Amino acid sequence: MSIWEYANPVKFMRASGAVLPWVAGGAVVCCVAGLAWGFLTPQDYRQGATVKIIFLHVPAALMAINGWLMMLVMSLIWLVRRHHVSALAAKAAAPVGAVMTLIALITGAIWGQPMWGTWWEWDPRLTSFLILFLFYLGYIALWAAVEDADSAADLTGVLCLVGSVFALLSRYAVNFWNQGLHQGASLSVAPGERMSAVYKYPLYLSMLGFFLLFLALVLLRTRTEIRRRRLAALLARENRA
Amino acid sequence: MSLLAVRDLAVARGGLRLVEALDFALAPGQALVLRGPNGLGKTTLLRTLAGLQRPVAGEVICDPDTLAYAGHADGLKPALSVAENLGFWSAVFGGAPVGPALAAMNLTELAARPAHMLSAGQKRRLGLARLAVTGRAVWLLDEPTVSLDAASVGLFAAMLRGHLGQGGAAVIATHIDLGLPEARLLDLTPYRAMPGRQADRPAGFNEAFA
Amino acid sequence: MKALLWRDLRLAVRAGGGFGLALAFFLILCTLVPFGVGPEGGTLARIAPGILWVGALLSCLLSLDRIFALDHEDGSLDLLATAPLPLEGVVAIKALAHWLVTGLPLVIFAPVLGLLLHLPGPAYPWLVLSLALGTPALSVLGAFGAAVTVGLRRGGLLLSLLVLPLYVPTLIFGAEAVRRGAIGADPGTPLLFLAAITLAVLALMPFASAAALRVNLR
Amino acid sequence: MIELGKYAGTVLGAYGISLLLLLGIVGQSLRANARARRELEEHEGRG
Repeated sequence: MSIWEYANPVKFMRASGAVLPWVAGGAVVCCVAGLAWGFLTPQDYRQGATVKIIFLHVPAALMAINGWLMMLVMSLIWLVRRHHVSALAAKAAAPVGAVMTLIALITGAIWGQPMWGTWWEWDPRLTSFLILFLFYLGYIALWAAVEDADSAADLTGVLCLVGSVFALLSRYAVNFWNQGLHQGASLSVAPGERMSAVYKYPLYLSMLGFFLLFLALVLLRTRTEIRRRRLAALLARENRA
Repeated sequence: MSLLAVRDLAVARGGLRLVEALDFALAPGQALVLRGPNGLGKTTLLRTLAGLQRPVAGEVICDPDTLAYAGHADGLKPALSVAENLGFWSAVFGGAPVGPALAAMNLTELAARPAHMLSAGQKRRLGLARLAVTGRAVWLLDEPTVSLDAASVGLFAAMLRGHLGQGGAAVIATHIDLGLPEARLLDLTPYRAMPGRQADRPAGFNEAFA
Repeated sequence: MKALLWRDLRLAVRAGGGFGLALAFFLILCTLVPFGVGPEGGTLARIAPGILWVGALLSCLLSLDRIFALDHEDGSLDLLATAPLPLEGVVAIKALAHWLVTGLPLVIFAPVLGLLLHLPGPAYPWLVLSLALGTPALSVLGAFGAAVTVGLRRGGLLLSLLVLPLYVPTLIFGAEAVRRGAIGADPGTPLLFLAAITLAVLALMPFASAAALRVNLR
Repeated sequence: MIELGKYAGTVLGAYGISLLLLLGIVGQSLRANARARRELEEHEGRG
């Protein structure tokens, strides 16, 4: 049996229905545990208590990018193999990704306020995320604007491909435009570890939690979209008959 | 040798099949008149034949460079004159002279008039004259006689007959009698798609989830 | 192809609309800015490169929806899609016509507005050069947005939302080149990036636009 | 109560807004799904 079997709406509904409670439960447990653990970590000698924001900021930022990547993969699958569920999964991922981007932006701004002395700094990373947020908005708006589902899936698929290229391009352009204040990637496997274990493990846990949360939300929203499409299809068929 | 043939064709609009299991072939000199109630899929079928949308199943066998499509809209630019409008399409399709086409639809006197000053019937005549400058063999016509008076319908029928006489062919969706006794009639009603039937490849979201 | 270009240019000239409108908008925008930030020459000189670029970008945006909308309404687009022209070529020609009607006048007119905004002397050649290199990309990207939104009611607003994020890299490199020119630094690097973006966009975007157009013609 | 020092407002604000947003998207997803399920079941129940 090939993995594409799950692209069939009925099979997807059955499989996702079985998996969803476990993913959702895991998400709740890991998120609560990770964030609570993070909240209880000691203060950093330099950043004080603001270091606790990292347990929100970094996982949200990861999921923001992850969300767009997932949309890209799903759009490609739709454009190449025409599996309807993958188009709907791309649609379902967009609002979740947008919220994650928003969380990353807001926590970044709140974190930056005491560190940099200003609420918003046109730092390359924050700016890139703002641009990513705009791309999310455009994508969601296009889905909402096109009435015919097939056209909407195709157009948003093309937009997602083009948007991915330009989101990446903007990232480099923004880097060129302003070298930032933002600290480098906080998680580095390179020697000379920058982050002590006190912060590392809760961060891993909340990253896992955010990932599971993202997955659960996307599964749930894909199921919603499938149900909506099915209702629309039944109505369309009745109108015909 | 046929100019246009379709085999086991199914077409869809809005993700639902309208017409299926359609088979026909058009030889040079033949005209096919499509009949059927509104909403059955005549326009969709013509657009599929023209290559504007893909068939859901089956195939359209023809050289796409032999097709000329004329839909509900005439593709006229109000700011350009009659001759300029026609001259543009002639240039796009390879430069056939516009004079004979204007004469055929009785537009020669209007040649210098801007298209926004034409009546609906005159616009339609200009839209139909475009077919003559395309130099294409198969005309796909969607309600070509809308807003034409009896005399203009006669002009159009004469132009069409001339086209068929030169080895052309035409597929026409129309409800009126064009005065073309040689044209074959094809009623699409029996080919209407059955909604309940499970398709091996869904036409779109509406079929995939029904 | 040539016939299509000529027709579009002729329509733009006869129907008025696009031709002067973008320029007028550009002028108004550059007039409004000093009202907003104050008449102090130093401030204006410092922000002039950015204002000129943003102004050119917004003026370009103004007429984007007309690239395909009119042809879609009157059925020309259906006929062009069945004509012996590749749809990618149609898109490219229409973007070119948009550039000739909108982008090119902006390039020529921008130095005059630079005077209004106290743009420093050494920046003028770079202003013209960067706009000349960058505005074609704006037209081609705009044509993509127009192709995606062509069949939609209220497409205009959505068009801006889709296209403006795509303009970010072009704007950054274009304005940076002028800014560097203004302070006497070497604008070579941003100009090269700008040219690279424009060339890549010219080569690739017509395919995406044609794909979107085909979907909308179904 | 754990010590947050002078950044208490900052940290609590960040956590508060983020949790609010997360709960918002979760709630919206659940509501939308329940509604879609209800409407579909009503429709299929009717025939």
